[in-house]
Amino acid sequence: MKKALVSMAALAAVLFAGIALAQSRSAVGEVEAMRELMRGFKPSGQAGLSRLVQDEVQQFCSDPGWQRNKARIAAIEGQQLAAVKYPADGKLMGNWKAGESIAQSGVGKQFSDNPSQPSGANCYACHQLTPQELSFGTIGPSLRNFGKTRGSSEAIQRYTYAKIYNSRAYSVCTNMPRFGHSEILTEQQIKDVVALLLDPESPVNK
Amino acid sequence: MTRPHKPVVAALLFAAGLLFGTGAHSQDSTAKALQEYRDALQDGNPAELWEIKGEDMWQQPRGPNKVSMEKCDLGLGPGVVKGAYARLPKYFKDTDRVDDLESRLVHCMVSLQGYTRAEATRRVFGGPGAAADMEALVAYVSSQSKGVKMNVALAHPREREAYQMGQKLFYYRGGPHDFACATCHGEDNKRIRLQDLPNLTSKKDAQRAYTTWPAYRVSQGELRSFQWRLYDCFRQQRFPELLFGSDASVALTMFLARNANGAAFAAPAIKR
Amino acid sequence: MGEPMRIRAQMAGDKVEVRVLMSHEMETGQRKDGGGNIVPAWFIQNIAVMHGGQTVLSAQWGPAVAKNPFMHFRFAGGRVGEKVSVTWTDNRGDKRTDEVAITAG
Amino acid sequence: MNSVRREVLKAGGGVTVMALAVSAGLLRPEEALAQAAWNKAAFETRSFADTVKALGGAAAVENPGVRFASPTPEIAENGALVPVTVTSSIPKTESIAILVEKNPNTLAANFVVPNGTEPFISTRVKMGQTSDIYALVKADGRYYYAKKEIKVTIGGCGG
Repeated sequence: MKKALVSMAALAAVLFAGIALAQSRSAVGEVEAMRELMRGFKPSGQAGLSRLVQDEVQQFCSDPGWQRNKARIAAIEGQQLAAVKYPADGKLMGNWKAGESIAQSGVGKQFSDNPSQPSGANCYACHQLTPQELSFGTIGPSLRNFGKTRGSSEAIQRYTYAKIYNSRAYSVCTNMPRFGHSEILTEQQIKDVVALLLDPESPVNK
Repeated sequence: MTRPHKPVVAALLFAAGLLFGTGAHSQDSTAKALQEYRDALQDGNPAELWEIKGEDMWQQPRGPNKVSMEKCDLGLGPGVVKGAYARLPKYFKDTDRVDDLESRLVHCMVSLQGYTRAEATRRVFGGPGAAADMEALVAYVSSQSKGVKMNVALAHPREREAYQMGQKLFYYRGGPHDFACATCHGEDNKRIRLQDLPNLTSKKDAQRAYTTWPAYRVSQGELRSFQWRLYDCFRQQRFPELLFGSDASVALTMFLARNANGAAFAAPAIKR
Repeated sequence: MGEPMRIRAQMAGDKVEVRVLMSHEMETGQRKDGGGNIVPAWFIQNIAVMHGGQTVLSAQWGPAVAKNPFMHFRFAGGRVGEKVSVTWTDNRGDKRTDEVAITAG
Repeated sequence: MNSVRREVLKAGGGVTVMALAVSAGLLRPEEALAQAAWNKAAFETRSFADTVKALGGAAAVENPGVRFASPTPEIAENGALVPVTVTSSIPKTESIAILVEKNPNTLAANFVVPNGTEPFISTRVKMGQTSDIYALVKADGRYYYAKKEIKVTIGGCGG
């Protein structure tokens, strides 16, 4: 209980400090109200209250009018791209079969999930990929023939890796999670998903 | 559009008709068949089992004070149940807050029946073999608004504030996945896997979505309240746990309920 | 004991139209719980619907009848105000009877 | 339980004893029915033919007098809840059973339809996967059936 109070105070401080800089009084009031509202959540399983503390990008993209701020968009995308960590061994493509099972799995990071189990990427929730999987979502574009149409050059591999690692590097307020940046997937898992998309042997490209 | 060469999963063959379409005809017939399935469930919705249990619970003297809920004011005066759900959430003077149905029921269980808040909220969502009293009460009260037009007011300043905060929460991105409600519910004609997603920023979808909760969820065999709907959305959003009846939950409900104004309430419904 | 059933018995022409919803888990005995253990089978086995001392429908069920079972049928010879009762027993020996009066169509 | 009733049950629970008990007013009729032996063997069968046998028939023939009526869907969005409606126009229909070929056990339900009750039943079953379902009617001692495939997009027997 004490711990919860402390983290609540920390959360309040962060939320407040983050936005109070040079804002109008009414905006401060709004921040205050939002902070109050966040008391409506409690930590559960692996999901602590720190998850409610927004980073700069989340905060920017929570404003439905974000598209108007062209300068910020370019600046944030640049920052996000600069922070992408590529694999130290220089290899960007893993195993497409492992990538397929990662793409299928929707578990991970929910308070109901076992944190010792690896997270999935849940690609099929939003994207079409292989022709065999008919149960796919349409929130994101179809990735069918992703590698077939783009090839698998070093540049394409780097782009694909970075896009999965941090999609905001290319589209600041995309719906897609930042799988590397937010530590949802491991480096090896991202390589495997890159292979699912780019390997000529992958059913995505057949 | 591509055609599937070898649909390996026979069970999904027809569902696939929705996506690939072996022609407009098959698309239409699949959609029609699924609609027939959904229609077939309407007669004999197990939600009625929760409704009769909830009605009984409403009328029976319960709690340390051994009184019924029949003096509970859901906004239309003590004991008035008919049409009450279609006007909630609303501001209540006695609690000095905006309440939705569930938080109001907790208030009545505490103030009338003498339960502690902890007792009243001990089991708010049912699980296998253990239905929740709260969901039965919700089923009963909401069923008494069937056919009533949604009419949620923004008359009191606190109601307007709740709506605005609910709207902010709807667009609030957070957690490891950067998800907001709007991530999945902000555009027309989107699906997650094969599941259609309502665009809660459009009037038509918002109306249809809100007026069909609470619902009997076939996959869980449970009657699910709107509080449960929000709780489970935030779980999948990778947020911490939404507290039952919290200001956040009521504000978001206010935003969604108000956007459904004008549509006839049609729940408890049944959903796959 | 079980939870109350929802029974509707309504005149439709010269017949009585009966709809029954029962509250029951109808566990198949094949499902696993969160801990990976099989949940034992638990389901309604026998049903009897009575009117005026006569059986108007009886049934035997296995666990493949859906959770919170529903059935709908019609019988002749009933009148408004007369009682229709439904009784189920399950494989644990639990039992429940509920009764309603026939309503006008 | 009262002592008279206990004695009756002790006496064996056979059909004849039950019938006597009912006519003597010792048991309420629905109690007698609820005691009717559940046909364990029939509910453990794994094929259409075996179910027919376990129910006491030799064979069943397809007959247009047995029909799946609305609501019985072509596709079930969730196999946990599949509406099935059966009617029979065969004279002297005595019972209507519903069978799901690919379920772990074939027989789902068997309804006994006495005189005066319409040979019509609507209920809901579980289906683990896309499968043929059968409506099996017993009429004047013989067995007749209708068959229909129902496609299931989510199975209803898993966790």
